Amino acid sequence: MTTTLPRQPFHVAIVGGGGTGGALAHDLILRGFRVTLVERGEVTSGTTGRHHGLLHSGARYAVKDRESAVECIEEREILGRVCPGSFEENDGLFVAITDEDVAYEPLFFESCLASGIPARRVSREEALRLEPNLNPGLKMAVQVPDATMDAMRMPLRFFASAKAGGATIRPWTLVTELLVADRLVSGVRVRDLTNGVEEEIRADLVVNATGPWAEQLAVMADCDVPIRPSPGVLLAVRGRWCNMVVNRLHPSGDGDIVVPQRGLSVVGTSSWVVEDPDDLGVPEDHVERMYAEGAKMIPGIRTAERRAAWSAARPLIGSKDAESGRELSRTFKCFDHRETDGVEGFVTISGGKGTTLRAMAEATADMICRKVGVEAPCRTREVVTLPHTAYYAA
Amino acid sequence: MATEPRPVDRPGAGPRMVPSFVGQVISGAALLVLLTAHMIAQHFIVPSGLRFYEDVIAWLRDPVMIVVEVAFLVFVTYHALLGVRAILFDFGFSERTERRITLVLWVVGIATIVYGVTLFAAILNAA
Amino acid sequence: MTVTAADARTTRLVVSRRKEGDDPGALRYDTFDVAVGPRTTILDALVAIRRELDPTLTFRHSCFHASCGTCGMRVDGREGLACVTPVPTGDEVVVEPLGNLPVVSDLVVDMDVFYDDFDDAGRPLVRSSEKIPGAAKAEGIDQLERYEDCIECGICLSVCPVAGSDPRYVGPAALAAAWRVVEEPRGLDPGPVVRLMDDEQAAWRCHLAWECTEACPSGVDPAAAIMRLRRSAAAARARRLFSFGGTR
Amino acid sequence: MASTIVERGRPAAGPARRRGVLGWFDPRGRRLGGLAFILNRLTGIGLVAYLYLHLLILSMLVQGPDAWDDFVDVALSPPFLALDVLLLTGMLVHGLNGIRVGLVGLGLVASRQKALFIAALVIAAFVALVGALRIFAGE
Repeated sequence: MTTTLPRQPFHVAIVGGGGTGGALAHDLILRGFRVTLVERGEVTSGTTGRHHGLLHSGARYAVKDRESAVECIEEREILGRVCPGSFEENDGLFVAITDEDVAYEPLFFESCLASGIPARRVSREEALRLEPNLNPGLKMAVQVPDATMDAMRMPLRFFASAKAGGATIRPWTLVTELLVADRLVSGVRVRDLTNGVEEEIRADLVVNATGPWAEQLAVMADCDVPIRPSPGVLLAVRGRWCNMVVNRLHPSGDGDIVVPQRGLSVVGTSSWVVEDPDDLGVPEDHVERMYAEGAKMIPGIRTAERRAAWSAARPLIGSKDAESGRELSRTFKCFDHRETDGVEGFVTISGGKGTTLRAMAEATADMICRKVGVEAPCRTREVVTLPHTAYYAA
Repeated sequence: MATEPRPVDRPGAGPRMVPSFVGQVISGAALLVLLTAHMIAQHFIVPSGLRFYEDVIAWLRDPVMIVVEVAFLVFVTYHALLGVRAILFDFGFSERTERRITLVLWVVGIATIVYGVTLFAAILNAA
Repeated sequence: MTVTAADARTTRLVVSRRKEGDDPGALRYDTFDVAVGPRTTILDALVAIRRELDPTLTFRHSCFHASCGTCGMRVDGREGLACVTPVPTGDEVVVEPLGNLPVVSDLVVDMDVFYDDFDDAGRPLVRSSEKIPGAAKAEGIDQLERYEDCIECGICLSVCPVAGSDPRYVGPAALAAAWRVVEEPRGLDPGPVVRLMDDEQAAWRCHLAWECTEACPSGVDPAAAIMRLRRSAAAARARRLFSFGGTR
Repeated sequence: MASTIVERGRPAAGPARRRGVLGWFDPRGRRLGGLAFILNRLTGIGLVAYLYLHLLILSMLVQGPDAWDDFVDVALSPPFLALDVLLLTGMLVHGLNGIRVGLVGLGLVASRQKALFIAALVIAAFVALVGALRIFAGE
C-alpha cells in the first residue's frame, strides 16, 4: 500500500541537532513532511562540530571496511555537488614512513581501487614537493581525493535549507521526556531553555538522532540502542603544516591523520569507550600521543604551539563489551523500535560519520516512508543546499 | 546603562561627494601647516612671545598674517565641527536628527567664522 | 572534564543569566563553584556546570578548537573564544555574552544581525583549493591575510566602540569579508562590493580603534582590511571623477 | 572538591565593560589602538572647547590695551601657564595622532598603526616637554 502524503502533513519530530538530524530535516522537508527538530544546545554542538573536518575519500576504510569506503567515495562526490564552496579540494596523502608501512602499501592501494577510490602512487620526491613539511625520511606516498570541510558550516547548510523549506529548528530546547502510552511514542515533552517554558510537541513519529546520546534518549521509551560512545582526542596546533590531508599509510591507529583547517592543523585521534558522552575528559597522555604520532609524519608538529585539545564522542554501533572502539564498524544503522522493542512511532539513527550524514538521512527517510506507506523519492542528491549563513541571516 | 542594539539598516544611499573622513583628513592636514605657522610665528618669532597688546596689533596688521589667520579660522572651525558631528553621529540618533545636527553645525560654523572675521576687523579698527 | 586531585582547584564562575526581553538594566548572575585543572577552559567549565549543576544553562559552542566561532563571549570583560580561554587563576571570573548583539538567553546572542550584514558584504568564500599543483611550497598561505580565517564569531563587533553606540555601522567582519572579495575576486567583479562599502555607515565609519584586529581570535585583521577598502573606494572615486561619461 | 551552585540571581552593578556612548571612554580592556581612539576623542573635545574660549578671550582686544595687558598679566601666572602646557600637549597628541589617522585611515599604511601611535606619543611627549620648559622659563 503506497499513498501520497495526506493534506495534513505527517509530522516528524527529530531529537538531536547534529549533522544527521539536520540532513534528515532537509530530506524530510523535500519529501513533503512536516518537521520539528529540537536540540538542547546550539546546533552541531555534540559530536558533529568537534569532528576533525575530513571529507573522507574512503581510503581510510578501504582495507578493513569496504562498505564504509564505498559509502564515503559516493557521498564525497554527492556532497561536493550539493554543498558547493564548502570544501577545500586539497586531496589526501597517505605517507609510508616505515618498512612496515611500505609492505602494507600494495594491499592499501589495491583496496582503494577496488572500492572505486581513484588513488595514485607518489614518489618520495614528489610527495616532498607537494608537502615540504613532511618527514623527509618518508619512503613513498599515495594520493587520494580526500578533502576538508568546516565541521560546523557544512552541516549548517542542511539546517539552513530545512529551515527555509519550513522546518522548525529549535536549539536550546531540552527533551525532558518522551510521550509514551501503550508502547506508542506520540511526541516529546520539552523545556525551552531560553524562557523556561515546558510544552509538549506532538508528532506522528519521533526520530532519535542524538548520536552518542542515543541510548540515553531511547531508555525514556524503554528501548535499547547498542551505541557505544567512543571518544577520541584531537589536537589543534597553530600553523597550516600541510595543505593536503596527511594520513599515515598503515592500519588505522592513534594520531595518524593531520587535517589542515584554516590557520590550524588538526591531529587525530585516539579511541576509547565511555558511559556518559557528556563526561569525556581530555587525557593528557592522549594529547602527547597526538604530538608524537603527528610528528612522525610532519616533524614540525612536535614543537608547534598548542591551540586546543578536545574530545569528541563517536556514536559507534556495537556490543557493550567493546573496549577501545577501534574494532567497531564506522557504518550507520537505522533502528525501527517497533521491530527491536515493540515500540511504535520511534526510530533511531546512529553510527556513521560526518561524511555520510546525507546518506544516513536518506536511509532514515526511506525507512520512515516505508513505515508510513508513503512514496516520496529522495531529492538530497540533487538539491543544492543553501549557504550556511542562511541559517542565521533573516 | 548598556545599549540594547537595534536592527541594522542597510548602508546609506551610496557614496557621498566626499566622505566626511576625507574632509577631516584634508582639513586636518591644512591645520597642521597653519597651526604650526600660527604657533611658531606668534610664540617663537616675536621676541616677546606675542603677548602684549602692541605686539599683537602690529602682528595682525601684516596682510600675509591676515590671510593666514583667516584661513586658519575657517579650517579650524570646519575641522572642529566636523569632529563634533562625527562624535554626535556615533550616538546612533535617527537620520532625521542627524540631518538636523548637520544643519545646526553649519549655522554654528558660519556664525563662528563671521564672528571671527568681524572680531578681526573690530580689533584693527579699535587700535 | 575530569580533574585529578593533584592539580585541582576550585574557581567561582559568575555567569550572566539574562534572557531575551529582560530589562537591559536588570542584570542577573548565577554563581557556581567549579573544580578546574590547569588546562580547563571556560567552555569546559560551562559544560561542567551544565552537566553537574544546572542543565538549563545556555551557551553556544561546537568545535572546541577555535574553528567554528560559536563560543565568543566576554570573560572578565574581555572578549574571547571560551574554548581557548583558560580559566583564569583568580578566585572569581565573570562570564558574560558578547556585547553589541541582542541577548537571547544567558550567554547566547542573536547572530542574525551579524549574518545579515555579512551576507550583503559578499558571502564568505571558501577556497576550493589551496594547493598549487606541483608547487614546492604552499605559496601565499603565510603571506595572504586570508579572510577565510574569519570564523564569524562576532567578537570584532563586540569590541568595536562605534558598533557599541550605533548599530547601523555594518561592522568589522562584514567589511573584512568585503575586502576579501576585492583582494581576491576569483573571477567576480569586485566593483559593486567596493561601491556598497564606500559608505558613511560602512568603510568610512571606522574610527581606527583597532580593537577588532586586536581581539580577533583567528588573525584576520579586519581593521587593516577596512583601511584597504577605503583606499580602493577612494581610487574608484578618483577613476570615476577623471573618466568622462563615467557614472558611479 | 565537588562543584556547587553558590548563588542565584545576583544583581550586578553593570557589565564588566561599559557599552554605548560611555563605552567610548572606558579604557578597561582596551589595547593601544583603543587608547588612541579615546585620547583622540578627549583631546578633540578639549580643543573644540578651547577654540571657542580662545575666540571669546580675543574679543578683549577690542577693549583696548589696558584690558588686554591686565589679562595677560593674569595669564602669565603659573596656574595659567600649566593650562598652556596642557593645551600644547593636547594639540600635539591630537595633531600627531591625526597624522597617523590620516595615513592609516586612507589605507596608505594600513598595517603600521601601532608603531605610528607610539611614534606620535614619543614625539608629542618630547615637544611638550621642551615647550613646557620654555613656557615656564618665560623664554
